[in-house]
Amino acid sequence: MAEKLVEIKNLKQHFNVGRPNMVKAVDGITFDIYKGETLGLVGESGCGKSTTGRTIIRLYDATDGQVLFNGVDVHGHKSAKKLKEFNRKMQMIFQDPYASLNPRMTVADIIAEGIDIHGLAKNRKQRMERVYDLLETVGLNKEHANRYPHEFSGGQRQRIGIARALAVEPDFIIADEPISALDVSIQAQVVNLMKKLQREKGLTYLFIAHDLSMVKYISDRIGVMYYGKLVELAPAEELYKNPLHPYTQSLLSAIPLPDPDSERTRKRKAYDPNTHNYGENEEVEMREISPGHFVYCSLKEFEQYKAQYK
Amino acid sequence: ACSGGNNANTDKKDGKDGGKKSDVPQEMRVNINSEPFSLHPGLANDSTSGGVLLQTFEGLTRIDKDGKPQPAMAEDIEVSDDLTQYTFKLRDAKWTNGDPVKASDFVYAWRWAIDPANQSQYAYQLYYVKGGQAINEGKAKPETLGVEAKDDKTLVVTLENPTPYFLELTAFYTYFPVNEKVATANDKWYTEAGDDYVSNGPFKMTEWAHQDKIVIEKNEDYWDAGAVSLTKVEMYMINDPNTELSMFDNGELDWAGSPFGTLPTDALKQLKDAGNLNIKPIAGTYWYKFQTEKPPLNNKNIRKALAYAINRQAVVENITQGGQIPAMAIVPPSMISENEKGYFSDNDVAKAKEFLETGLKELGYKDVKELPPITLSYNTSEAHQKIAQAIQDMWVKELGVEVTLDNAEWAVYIDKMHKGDYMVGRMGWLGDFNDPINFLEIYRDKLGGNNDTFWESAEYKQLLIDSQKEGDANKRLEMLKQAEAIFMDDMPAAPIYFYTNVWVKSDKLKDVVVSGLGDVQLKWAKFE
Amino acid sequence: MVRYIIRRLLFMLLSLFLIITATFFLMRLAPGNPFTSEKQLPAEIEKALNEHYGLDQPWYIQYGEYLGRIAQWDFGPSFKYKARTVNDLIETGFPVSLALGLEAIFISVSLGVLLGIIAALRHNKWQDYGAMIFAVMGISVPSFIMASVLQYIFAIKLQILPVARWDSFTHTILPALALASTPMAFIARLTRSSMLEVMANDYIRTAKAKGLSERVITVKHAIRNALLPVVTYLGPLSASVITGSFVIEKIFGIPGLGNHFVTSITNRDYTVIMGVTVFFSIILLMAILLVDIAYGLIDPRIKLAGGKKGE
Amino acid sequence: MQIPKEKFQIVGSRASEAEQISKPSLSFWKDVVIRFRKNKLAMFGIVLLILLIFMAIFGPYMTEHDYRTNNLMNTNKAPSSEHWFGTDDLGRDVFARTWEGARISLFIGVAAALVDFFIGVFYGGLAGYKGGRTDDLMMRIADILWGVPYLLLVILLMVVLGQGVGTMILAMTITGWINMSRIVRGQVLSLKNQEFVLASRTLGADLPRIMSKHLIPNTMGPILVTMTLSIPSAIFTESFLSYLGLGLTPPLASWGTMASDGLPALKYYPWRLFFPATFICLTIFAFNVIGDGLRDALDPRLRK
Amino acid sequence: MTKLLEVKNLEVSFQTYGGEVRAVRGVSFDLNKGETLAIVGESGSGKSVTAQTIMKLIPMPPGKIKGGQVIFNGEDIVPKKERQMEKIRGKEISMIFQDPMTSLNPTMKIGRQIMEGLIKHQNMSTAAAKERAVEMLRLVGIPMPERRVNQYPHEFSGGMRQRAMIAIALAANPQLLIADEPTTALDVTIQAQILDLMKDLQSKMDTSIIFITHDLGVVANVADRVVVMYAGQIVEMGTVDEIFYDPRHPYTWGLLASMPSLDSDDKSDLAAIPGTPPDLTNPPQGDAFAARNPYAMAIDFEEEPPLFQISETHFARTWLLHPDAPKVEPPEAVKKRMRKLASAFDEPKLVKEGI
Ligand SMILES: Nc1ncnc2c1ncn2[C@@H]1O[C@H](COP(=O)(O)OP(=O)(O)OP(=O)(O)O)[C@@H](O)[C@H]1O
Ligand SMILES: Nc1ncnc2c1ncn2[C@@H]1O[C@H](COP(=O)(O)OP(=O)(O)OP(=O)(O)O)[C@@H](O)[C@H]1O
Ligand SMILES: [Mg+2]
Ligand SMILES: [Mg+2]
Repeated sequence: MAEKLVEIKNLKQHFNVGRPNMVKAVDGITFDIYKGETLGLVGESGCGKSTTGRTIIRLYDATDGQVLFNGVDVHGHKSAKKLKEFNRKMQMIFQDPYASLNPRMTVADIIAEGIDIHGLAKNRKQRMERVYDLLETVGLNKEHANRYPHEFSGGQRQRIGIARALAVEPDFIIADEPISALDVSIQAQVVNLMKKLQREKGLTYLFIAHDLSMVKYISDRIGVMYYGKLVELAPAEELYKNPLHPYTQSLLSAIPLPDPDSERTRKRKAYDPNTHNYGENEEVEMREISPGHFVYCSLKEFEQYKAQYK
Repeated sequence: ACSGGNNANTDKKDGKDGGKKSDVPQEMRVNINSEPFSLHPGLANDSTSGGVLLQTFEGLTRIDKDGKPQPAMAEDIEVSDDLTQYTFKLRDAKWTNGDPVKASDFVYAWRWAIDPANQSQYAYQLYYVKGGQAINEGKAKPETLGVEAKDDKTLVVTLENPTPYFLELTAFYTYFPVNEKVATANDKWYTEAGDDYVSNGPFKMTEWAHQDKIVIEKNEDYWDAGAVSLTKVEMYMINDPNTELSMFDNGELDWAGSPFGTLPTDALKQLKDAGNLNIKPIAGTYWYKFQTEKPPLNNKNIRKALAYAINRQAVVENITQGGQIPAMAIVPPSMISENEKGYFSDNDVAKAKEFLETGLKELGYKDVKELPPITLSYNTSEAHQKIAQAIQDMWVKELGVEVTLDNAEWAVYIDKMHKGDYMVGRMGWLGDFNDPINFLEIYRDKLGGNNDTFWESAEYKQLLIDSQKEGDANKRLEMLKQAEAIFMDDMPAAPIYFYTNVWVKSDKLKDVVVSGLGDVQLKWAKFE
Repeated sequence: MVRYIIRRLLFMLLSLFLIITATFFLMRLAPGNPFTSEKQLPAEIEKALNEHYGLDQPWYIQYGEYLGRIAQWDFGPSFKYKARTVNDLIETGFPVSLALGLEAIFISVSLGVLLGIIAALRHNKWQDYGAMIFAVMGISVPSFIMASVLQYIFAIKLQILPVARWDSFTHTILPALALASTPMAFIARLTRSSMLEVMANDYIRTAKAKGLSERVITVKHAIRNALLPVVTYLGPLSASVITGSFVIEKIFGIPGLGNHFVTSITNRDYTVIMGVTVFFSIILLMAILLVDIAYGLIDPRIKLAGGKKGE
Repeated sequence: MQIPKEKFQIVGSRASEAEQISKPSLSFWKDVVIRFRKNKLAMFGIVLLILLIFMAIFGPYMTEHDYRTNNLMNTNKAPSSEHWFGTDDLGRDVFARTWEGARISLFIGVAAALVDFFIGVFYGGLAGYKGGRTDDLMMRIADILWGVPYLLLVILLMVVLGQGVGTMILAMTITGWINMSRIVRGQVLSLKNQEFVLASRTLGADLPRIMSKHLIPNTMGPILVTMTLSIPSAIFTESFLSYLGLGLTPPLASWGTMASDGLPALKYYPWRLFFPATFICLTIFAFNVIGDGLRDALDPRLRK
Repeated sequence: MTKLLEVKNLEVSFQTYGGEVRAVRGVSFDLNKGETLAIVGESGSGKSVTAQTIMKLIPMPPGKIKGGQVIFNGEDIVPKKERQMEKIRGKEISMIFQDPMTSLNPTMKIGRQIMEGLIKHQNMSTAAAKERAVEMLRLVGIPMPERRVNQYPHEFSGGMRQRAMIAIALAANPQLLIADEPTTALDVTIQAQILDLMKDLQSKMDTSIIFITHDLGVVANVADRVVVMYAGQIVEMGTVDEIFYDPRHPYTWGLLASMPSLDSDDKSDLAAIPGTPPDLTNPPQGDAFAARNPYAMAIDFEEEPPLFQISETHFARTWLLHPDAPKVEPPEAVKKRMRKLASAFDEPKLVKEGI
């Protein structure tokens, strides 16, 4: 595969360290993201997907571990200039289209914020031209520039959020459930737009969601998280065809399909984390079952999965 | 010295009266504004405490209805020829706990008060007694004070100088006796009502609810108990003149206003018009002090211009409204009767302008506009503020000087005055005893004391010192008048008015004695 | 819970210490001293007085001694009221202020909550406007004017209540009303807006969907949740109300504690200033702590160990 | 129903039209204004306030009497055609004084509210944004300021700076800002984790920018409401301080000083209390209903 | 089959600052006993308003029922007073709300919240009600219900809270259960559990259910019949098979086409519905969907389409079913699933009156 853009090494993010209500939101995950690909990240609510994304982009300081971006440790950055540089390269799209746009700013100002911060426009005119360009890129038009977020529908807002991220011409975008809050009919608009942009600008995505069907559609590879840990990582097709980890299997079996016939016959698999029954000294880690297909398992399970693997 | 006979007569008469009107409840309610700071005669230093102590204690003398000192605890008083030694013969009187009042109780009380260790703030009242000041300044032992109990009933007092008004002083609370036995046994005897709160006056304190009220009841053991009609007096502590008057109007008080409490100024006009207001001049002067070292007030003509330009009549009629008397002199007319007219005429704008012209010339100013602005200071209080505003207006209007007002919170104000950090500042003086010296003394020394004006005159000072040694009352008075004339010519302070006490009282209440010094006595009071 | 309270108490001690320190120095910086009077004291007496009260010592000794005494809950003697200790002053004044304060709190809370609820339930109807205009009036009239006006109407004109003093129950009515008027208005408004907010909540709709009547919904579901902000406001309020109000106590001649907050300062009665400040701060901090605990009781979501919700 | 055939020609979607926003553009504040205008009580408050301000500006010129000239021969006169609001105890015209006082009271109120605003927003914003220990510490400091006797602070201020309007405003704000900072802090605490703030952070925005562009504009609602309420509280505090004699230097008058001067005269010369007190109440009333109106107009729940 | 509920020509509006929002514009449908009717449609299409109107729970003001009838058990609910409604709510009709996080009173124990309705409607004693509450919690699969009844909502996870909501709704054994997006806030595994649970309970108690969602997968899972709403109107209605295998309305097509299929590897663009839903303050002239409809005809921009009947149970509101309209091919993704259903008429029939 292509070269690595982001390497996440044993990343940990614990909240409220040292207090009784400590949460290990992300507990030692390791994976790479290649240039130009879309990596999907799925898992149930609260398993640490958002935290992972936010820690990668330095909204949180990692408790432990490394994030290498283009080979440079993001969390090691010290100088403000370097940080700013990094902020240009990596961007984020948020989940809630209503909360992610400042209600008191015009769309133009929202989109141009990155341009202003990084001084990407020489004058007002150039700035507005950039804004109009971006609006067009995401399928909106000039007239929308001077309006306020509350005048837009969810899908339109999400596109404005994308335009904002694109304004600084990033290489890598973390999309944290960009479509979960949208209507079915609007979801497709946003997903199509993201794919189009990837094609045109060679973007790399980390796509976070809990809806497997959409993730499978957009992603090249998918990682499955469970309670702060990455439990399976595989190419999209592969994961769907050959889910190995019992949690992945359970997740896949739970997705209702828009097809009454198949729904009538569907059997759901429950996941019980106790089935693993890991021994005390058992080393549980990501192991490669087939090329590019990793599962979090003990050695014993590894053998088992291998046998299972068709 | 007076004999006790007269008194015996009066009390018999009063006793009869009391007996006749026994169906009228003899219970009085009065407001004393605030918690007395202390009900220890030696520690008290405010009129509220004094107002209570005068009813519960009795000194060697007591000021009678006519304002003259009469023997009280003393039955008989002898004065030596050089006027410096007084021998008091005590009558048979009892403390409220039954102990006899002994000469040694006076000795004890005076020595206690003069002893700096006891921090009596009014100890200086005892400086007239030989050695008083030295003891109080820590230079001698309290035992050396010029007071001696020859026996249980004989008290001999030696004075520093002849003091013509000494018998008035002995009616003052700092000179009251204290029951030695009780006080030595319990040094907190004076803090609560109770068995240990032992007094010797017409009333005894039966309840002291701090911050709320004090109840005094007739002392049946009082030597002159027959003269006392009131059986009980409740003294409330409500620090709001309006509330006080409202309670009086509602029949919840029998007396409102001075000297116990205060009447709201805004009510005075109505009360006067309705004929309910009682007004009694008292020995006190309200004046504006000049800081005589601050230009332009270092010029006496400027000072006089300011003093002459004040329309005092307008102030007392429209602002203070309590029947105060415009003051064109320092010493109240009760001490120097000519002072009712004073040294100049009120509101003499023409003269004032002349003085101003002279003053400006002397200071080298061409026009009044060049005169540095004058700051008029006063401590925060409605009345002071009004007067200051009125006088500011007069000075601006009549003289064209620029005047700014400056009010300050009391403690800050006093601090500024004593430091000389002011230009014109309001002050007042209420006489401690009935003698002009009490007023003139203030300005004797440039520093220290209560001068504040930084004014000093050698001549003035000498006159005062000489007057101390002058045995002839008339000559002495002349010397004091001379001194006052010097003062008025230099005008380090501009008198505004002489104080009065104003009050309303229940129609049935009779014979409450308010002295010219503003003290009040309920001994003879009664309801009819 | 216990650990939480202990932690809070320790925090309180620290705060108290800082308040004491700040007050101590501020008070010494203010011009004048307890013995300032029109008739200037002889220097010797002033010296003796200073010596007696330890004012001649260097400030750090005074400060240290003072801290030591406070630690033993001994505030020392009053400078002005001879032979009365600050502890005395507080002991006699506080019960009165407390009684008056509790009465006022009772009036303001019960009336305020009632008005607020009525206004919220009849949102945008005349009851709402009426209650809110009434409340705004309560806020608009300063308490010293309110006190005088009440006194004028009920005691002087109508003669149905005593003018002043602190004696029987009838004496307490006017001051309690005067004291209660502003907080009552605040509480009414607070209750109204928080009721409106609560009534718009999904769980009220749930309750309606259960077929509960409006009365039951109001009483069982809305009020409790709506009272949370009121409880927060109640902390500082009750602290200042039960430690007395200068204006009300002055106008009605009530022997409470509030008087000392002002007069001690104008008198420069150092020990009283410190005493009432410490006392007030303790009450205030305690009230805030109590409110936080009460909050935890009313709102089960709040775990005292973990700080406040949603933050 | 007969429909011509050509109407059944497929013309396809008009997607661009579907993106059109038909409503006129409404900024947040325009929306607030519109909704505010519909609140009758609040509009009444505005009208009242404008009237009061108008009178504060022009009132003193409407009569030939000025606010400071004494006339000791004409004290405590009831309202008449000569003196519309009567005269006070120094014979000054209460009408002139009332509007002169309005200037000062309103000025003190507004100035104090502004100072509160700046300090409170800065302090509260910082505490809320920094969070954690910084926040704890900053809030404890505010608590302590709360505990130190206010009067003592005021007296010291008066001594150090002398009396005057400036000192007065300072005195109002010593503790006045605490409330504002608490409110701002609370808002910032919940806003700072909002996604639009996070978005700005990922774009590399620094603290001043986040504060000024994101946090403060979105706290403006509660801030405004608090400000409308802190104006009356400043007018109050001023009158309380006047009551204690720590207020303005006469003959300058504020409603507060006039009311406390007039209070003892309630029974005898009621107009001396009535006019200033009424206008205090009206002002506070106006600000309160305006505050309420703003609160409603700003309420996100009532907006779509 | 007996009709439990009949909604006829329902019109509901909200008076807002921006003008009158016509949230529901002439909606008619019916519901049989024991049946599950799913209502789908995009956000703001009036699903919740319709559902809440059935219980008269819309806030009035600003809401107002401008016309139509809601006949429940033969009685029209619209003119009923609040007092009368109290007897129906929570007893005959229950409702589960979308957001389990906010729909439970945070300061009241779960047990009490279940008991309230029981005590009110079934005159149960506190003890009996409590017992029943425990039972209900057990029924909806909450472990250790004896302990859980005494807990507060915040001590429950999202899924458990939603179950508690269901327990509240079902405690009264209602004839009609309205579930307004009961699983939208939950993740798929929990959603699946909840759906199973509801179906299970329905079979036990023979409840009728109105299930609101915009997730077609969920619809396929639970529904017997489906109503598709758009801009306050019903645009298509039919049995679940008819909607999924023989949809007729272009909006339904759009919905079905915009979902990627899990089974296919097709990575070409999704068939998104362009644009955004119309503003209900002034609904567009003609077909509200026209502007976003790739198959829109000229008439769509002028005349509101009438209702056509495709089978006994299948209705659609689109000009495409007009005899004069050209035959169009649905999008690829829909075409793939299309089947010829036996029940369909040969020709769509024009329905004069609304159903
Ligand atoms: N700032 C924080 N402080 C404390 N705990 C946090 C914080 N942020 C997240 N958590 C906890 O960390 C865990 C993981 O949260 P996260 O938001 O990453 O989950 P998620 O997978 O994104 O869930 P969702 O699908 O609901 O968005 C949760 O238990 C959450 O409660
Ligand atoms: N209280 C209200 N005031 C004003 N308008 C309202 C109110 N409630 C609903 N509406 C409007 O009515 C329309 C229909 O809303 P409804 O809640 O029924 O949509 P929905 O189909 O349930 O959407 P969702 O899937 O988002 O829940 C929307 O345009 C909405 O804005
Ligand atoms: Mg998330
Ligand atoms: Mg809905």
